[in-house]
Amino acid sequence: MVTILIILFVVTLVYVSMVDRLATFVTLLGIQGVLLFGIAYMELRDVDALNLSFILAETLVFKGIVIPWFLQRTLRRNKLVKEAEPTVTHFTSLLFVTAIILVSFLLAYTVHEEHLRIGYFTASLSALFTGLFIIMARTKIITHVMGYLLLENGIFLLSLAVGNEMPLAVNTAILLDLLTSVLLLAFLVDKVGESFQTVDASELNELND
Amino acid sequence: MISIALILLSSVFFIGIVNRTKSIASGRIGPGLLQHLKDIVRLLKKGSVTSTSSSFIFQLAPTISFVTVIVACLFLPFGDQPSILSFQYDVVVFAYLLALGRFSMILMAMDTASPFEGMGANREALYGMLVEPAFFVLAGSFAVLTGHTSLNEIFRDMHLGSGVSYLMAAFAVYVFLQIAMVENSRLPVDDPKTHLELTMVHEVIILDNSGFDLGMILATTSIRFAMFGVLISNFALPPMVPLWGKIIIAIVVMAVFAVVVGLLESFRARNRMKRNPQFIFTLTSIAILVFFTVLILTNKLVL
Amino acid sequence: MRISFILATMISAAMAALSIAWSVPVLVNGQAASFAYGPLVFAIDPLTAFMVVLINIGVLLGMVYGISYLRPYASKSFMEALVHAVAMVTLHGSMLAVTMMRDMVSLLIMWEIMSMSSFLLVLFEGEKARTRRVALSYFIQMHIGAFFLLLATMVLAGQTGSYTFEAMGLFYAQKPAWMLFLPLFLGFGMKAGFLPLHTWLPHAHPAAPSHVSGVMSGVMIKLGIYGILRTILFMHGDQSMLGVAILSVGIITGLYAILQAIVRNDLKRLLAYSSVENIGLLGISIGMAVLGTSIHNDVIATLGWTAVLLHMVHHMLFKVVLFQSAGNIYVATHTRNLNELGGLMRRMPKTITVFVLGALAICGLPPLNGFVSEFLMYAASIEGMKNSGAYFSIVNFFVLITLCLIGGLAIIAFTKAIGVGMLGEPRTEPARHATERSWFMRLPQQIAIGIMIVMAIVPQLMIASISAVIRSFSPNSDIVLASLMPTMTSLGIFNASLVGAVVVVLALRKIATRNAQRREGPTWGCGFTEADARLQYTSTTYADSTVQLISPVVRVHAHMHALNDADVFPHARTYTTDVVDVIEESTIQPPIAGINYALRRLAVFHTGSMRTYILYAFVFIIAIAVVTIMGVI
Amino acid sequence: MLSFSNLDVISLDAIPVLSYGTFLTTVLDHMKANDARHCVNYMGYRLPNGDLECFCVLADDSTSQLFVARYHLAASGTMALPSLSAHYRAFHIFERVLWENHGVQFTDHPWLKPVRYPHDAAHGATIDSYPFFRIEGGEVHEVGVGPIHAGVIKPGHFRFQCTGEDVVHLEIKLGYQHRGIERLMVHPSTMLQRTVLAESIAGDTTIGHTWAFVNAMQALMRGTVSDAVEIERAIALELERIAIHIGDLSALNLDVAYQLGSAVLGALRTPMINFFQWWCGNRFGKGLLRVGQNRSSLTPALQDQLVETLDDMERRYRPIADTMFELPSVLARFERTGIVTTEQAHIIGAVGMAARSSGLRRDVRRSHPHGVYRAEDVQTHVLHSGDVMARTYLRKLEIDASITYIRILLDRLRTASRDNGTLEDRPVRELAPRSMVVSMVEGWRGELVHTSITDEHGALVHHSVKDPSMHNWFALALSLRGNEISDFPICNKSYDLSYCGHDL
Repeated sequence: MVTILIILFVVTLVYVSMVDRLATFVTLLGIQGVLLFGIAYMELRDVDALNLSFILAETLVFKGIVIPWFLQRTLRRNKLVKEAEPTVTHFTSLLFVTAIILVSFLLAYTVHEEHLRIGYFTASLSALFTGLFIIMARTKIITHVMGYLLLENGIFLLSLAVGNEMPLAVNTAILLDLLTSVLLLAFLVDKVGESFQTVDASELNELND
Repeated sequence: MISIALILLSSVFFIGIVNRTKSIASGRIGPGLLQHLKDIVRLLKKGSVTSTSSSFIFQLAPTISFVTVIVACLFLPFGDQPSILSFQYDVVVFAYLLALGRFSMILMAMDTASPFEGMGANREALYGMLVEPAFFVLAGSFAVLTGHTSLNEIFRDMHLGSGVSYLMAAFAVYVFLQIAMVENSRLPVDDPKTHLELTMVHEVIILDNSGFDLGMILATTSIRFAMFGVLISNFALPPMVPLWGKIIIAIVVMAVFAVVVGLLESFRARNRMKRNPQFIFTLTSIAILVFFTVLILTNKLVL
Repeated sequence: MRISFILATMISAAMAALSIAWSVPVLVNGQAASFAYGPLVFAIDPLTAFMVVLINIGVLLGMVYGISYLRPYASKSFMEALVHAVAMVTLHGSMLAVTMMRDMVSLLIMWEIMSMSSFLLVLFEGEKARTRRVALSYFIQMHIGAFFLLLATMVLAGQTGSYTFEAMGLFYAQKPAWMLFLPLFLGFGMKAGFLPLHTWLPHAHPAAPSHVSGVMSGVMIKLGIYGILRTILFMHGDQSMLGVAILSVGIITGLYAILQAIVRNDLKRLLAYSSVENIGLLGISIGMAVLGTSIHNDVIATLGWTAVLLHMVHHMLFKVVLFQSAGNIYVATHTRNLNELGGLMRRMPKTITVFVLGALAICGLPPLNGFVSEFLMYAASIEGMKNSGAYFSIVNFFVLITLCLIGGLAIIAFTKAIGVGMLGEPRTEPARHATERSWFMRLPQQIAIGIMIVMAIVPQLMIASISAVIRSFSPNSDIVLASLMPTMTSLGIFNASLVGAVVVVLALRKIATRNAQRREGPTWGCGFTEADARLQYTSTTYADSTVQLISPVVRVHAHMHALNDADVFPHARTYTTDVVDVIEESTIQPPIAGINYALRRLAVFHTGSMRTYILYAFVFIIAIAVVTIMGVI
Repeated sequence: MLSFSNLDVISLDAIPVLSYGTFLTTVLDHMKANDARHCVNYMGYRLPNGDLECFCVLADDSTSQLFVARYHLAASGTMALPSLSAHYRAFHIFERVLWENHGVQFTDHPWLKPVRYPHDAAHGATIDSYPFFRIEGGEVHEVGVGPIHAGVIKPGHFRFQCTGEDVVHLEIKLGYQHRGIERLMVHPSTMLQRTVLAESIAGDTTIGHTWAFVNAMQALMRGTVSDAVEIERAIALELERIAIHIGDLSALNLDVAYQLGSAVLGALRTPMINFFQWWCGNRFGKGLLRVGQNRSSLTPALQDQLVETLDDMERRYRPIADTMFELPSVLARFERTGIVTTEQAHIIGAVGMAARSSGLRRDVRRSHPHGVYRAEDVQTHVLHSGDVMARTYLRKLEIDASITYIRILLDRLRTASRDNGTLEDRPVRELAPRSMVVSMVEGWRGELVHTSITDEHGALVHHSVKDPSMHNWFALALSLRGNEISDFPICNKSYDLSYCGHDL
């Protein structure tokens, strides 16, 4: 079952590489959050109730609901519809992400550490690299934030990959960090939104209201 | 034996069901289920016009394309019922037959000296090249999964058990479904309905064909569609069900397949042409995940 | 003047008869034979015998073609013709000799003769400056290859004290294999055309006359593969990493070369890149075979070696066909630019039909022989995925993807060559006035096609006849081959019956349409009556959508003054493109630029005055004297 | 240049006859003065003595002014003149028509090619032998579409210069539907015949063209119609706008293969045009508008029916419009496809919705209002991205605006007077002699300009028709540059230009 969720998680990465509508990207992030919730729930059932509920809150509530909702709202408010022409074509992105998945897998396979579980490790590395790639290849700040969110999802999986050894505190700190940055960004974009949007895009977005 | 009979039978209705679904979805009654067959029969009787620019390739290609699909069908088993033709590694033969059909159709299109058909040929060649890895990765994965290399044995020994294997089957069905859509030039890669020369892939290749050849090409398309239907329905055939049960399952699966195609085509727009390569290559990416899943299933890989 | 070439053909035929007579028994019973001529030892083992057959068929087909291909060159002087004829025979002889040598030194000598004679052949149209430049570049690059071989010889002799091939076995047993294999691979790979050593190929093939390019591409580059095979023959132990390395080089070579072929507008250059692609396929197969041997999987190894050997023969055959057909087209139209051709199928149908068959084969499509060897490669990779651990499973998975990508890309390349260059309407006057060539110019291709058809229908016999060679690589191959034979028989029957099915359906179609009316009319042009040949895809535009996907790997520079917003009514524009071989640009160009720069600097000394030269001589002598006195030398 | 406004009747004698040199500098000076100025008509006709009399009408959108200047070319004099197009590209089409019809050689015209007649007609060449712009080098291929298209569209030939899937340049060759409308207009005929002819200029702009023609005639007759008639005409025009826009939205959906949108919107077009059937007996509004009257008035029963039709239409239209403009696969096709920049639109003098979607505010209803539009309660939308999305979305906005406006007009119609027109009792009168009138109406496609000139006996000597397509075809050509050739159908449909309106 966990395997299925991990594979589905990797599938979302493939689709992340080819979306050109930011809203779809956010939806994919939400799906990832839910998947991570599933994975975490299956893995950590034996952990004490407090920890468990904390992790669940982190995945399902924050990753799955709050952050996507917040991002959607930011998009809608600022009439951000589409990724501006990315620096690399979507086809190249797709090739890259496919390669990233393969390379992560080979890497995971070669490392072959006692505590490392290949599935998690592959998925987390893929998410990490894909996040980095998205940050490098795309131009908009909001997409960068989404790249960071991918990265964070990767780190979360990595913490699962090394068993329960990574202290939850680290993860939580990263999440808080990101949450702050998302909030900051939303604030920022809200403020400067009008100045870099064309009039016509704002009119186009009447349809979103 | 059963598979080829099923293919021929369902190919008669397949396009009909798709079109019917589409027309119902848009609030019309639509053409009868057998309209496509009637069209083909009418075309087969008609006279033909050939281009003065063209050579014998133009005359030969529809026949080659037809034969390749028919022969490819002969390799398809039906559950544990063996196919007519079978030898080791015939998955390769299966794919290369389709490639041969594509090759001949591309040359046929280029033979007419028409820019439209050149356009179609160019797109067909590119998409064909991109779709093939997905098929081979799936075929290779199944070979790994079952330890066999002929379609016959693969489907005979493919037993789905665990949750992961269902996931793999779901992915595989998805990829095959999309391959079928690409190979048969349906949405979102191609749109068989709007007859605009500049936007089509498959339809534009056959712009200059008429009469018997055109009828044969249309027949080829529906048979190829039904062939993928049988291929997909093979995933849904449990080994313990008796033969008649399997046939019923297969017919239901194919009807659902046709309805799904019709519904998919009703509620979305087609891709921008430049988005197609990336869309098609996604299939390979998904197929790669199928391969990994298979590695897990065969315990070559321990998570 | 053709007399000299006809004579040469006769000599070659005699040589072929003799060598085949020696080789066939070796192939049949697997017993090596040898004979000495003075200090030279000619040895024939199964691999050599196999190569002898391959070389002889290829060269003879080329020479027969050359007799009529050379007809338009009657203006050449007797001396030039004689040199050409002698070089041809020498090339033939030296290639045969290369396969028969059993030590590195004599192999190097023969190798050098082979390179020199092929250099002279490339130089045939030496009155063209471009040809001279290409020939010179070929000459230099071949010697870089020879240098690596020399290096390998030194390594071998330095470590084992012997130049013989048996010493290689000794070396491999004691030292890491790559130390010897790397220089050998570089040397032989230069000839074969592995990336990034392929750069001479796409230039030399188009520059050489067509009968020579057929021989060079079909036969001579296989000598590079032979060298690598010969080296591997002495390997043992776990060489799986080496296998993966060869395989990777093969993957990169195949993919890169076929992408280059797609964007080329010069028909012969397209074919040259396709040769490199096939070398890539051979590399992949060799890699898989080495891998299979190393992990003691006889199925993979046997499939791999069978694929390598069969594909060598297959490629020789269809490359000869394709180059000679391209030669016929060149003779008929005097251009190789696909953008200037078109409409040839209606003007020279027999030549073009042969080309289409050749293309079908080289794309690996059924029912021709190319499919048989590609089938084996696929089989090997599927077996590799199936019967090995996760790591090699993934390696073979890459092979599988590469094979089908190469297959698909080859279809693009050759549908482009045929569709743009030969079908449709002629684009220029020369193409419009092209006429069919004589039967004698088509004969060698038809013979080759005949052999190809036989090979496609009875692949099991072909494999049986080279089983001795396969056995020399993989000792347990007989068991595998025995189980493979039914499949190959089925494949042959399948190939034959596919053709049969097409014939049957065609007959049915004929019967069904016997009463139907058939008319001819212009191609549908939307009712526009002034259609012209510009309304067809060109070679450049046919490749464009592929190029856009792979633009970082293959760069096509378009030259056109762009249309800007204000250019509502544009003035006349010209659009041209040129393609850059990225690898050639980054590996070959910088050193050449460096040498050029150095030479320009040296030109300072080149004053043209006799007195300065005497001064140089004087300085030189003094310098020598000083150095000697100082005891440096 | 003489300043006047839409539907003003001006005496020909009030327009000074300039020498060509003065004319050229005057027109250029006027164009330079204000960015909102563009040429609405520039035409010529032969005087009885064989001289060529040419008029150029400029419009200033910011001040609602029109300007006119004229010059004479003696039949015996030189026909080689410097062109206005060399300075302002938008004049190209008018000068090409002058060149084609009257043999005026514009020496520095950048694009002197036939508009309606076969190239080199004198030598018996076919209409297909057109000197297309071509890109040399043998590596670009051409695609020729038309005159017979896939699907039933009107005839025109499109020649693409392509590198693979990308279009470098598109050239459009029309003229297959040349019927000689302008000649038939002055051909001795009754007013009714002329009105029917005006109805047939472009089938999808029946109301627009007829209104423009009828307005011109009414002005020349120095008569007015009642408020109710004016309001009814405005309702008809807005209904036409809604019907065609909805039909185009449906067609756009069809071209991107979005079946649901295409089917639903296609079905919605029918009630709109069917209302015309109820109203006047013809689904396209033929036979509704006549000089001085409307042949059938919008009775209270019809008004109720119209309200009902609109309500029903809106109820079904809103959801599908929302779905369509939110469906990613549809938006992906529309956005950033076929962009025409504001600069380009300005250069070629785009008008109507083609201009409004590229950031130019050009709407005759606001800039040169006539009749009910003087009340200024119709809303004009301007979008800036210039892509297919803008043109599609503009259609939606205009449908909304028109629905609102029709409701306003219906309210006003209930109280409007039906007998304050001066033409009610005597619909056909003599036309004012030696006069000229420019009648501009904002059809759904853009400004329709009918220019009528009478002689000293009050007989029509020239009636010039300018359909917005005259300018906007070039916008289509430009929108394809650098785009994929497979996007041509949606670019084409996003403009939905008139073939017969151009070919006349």
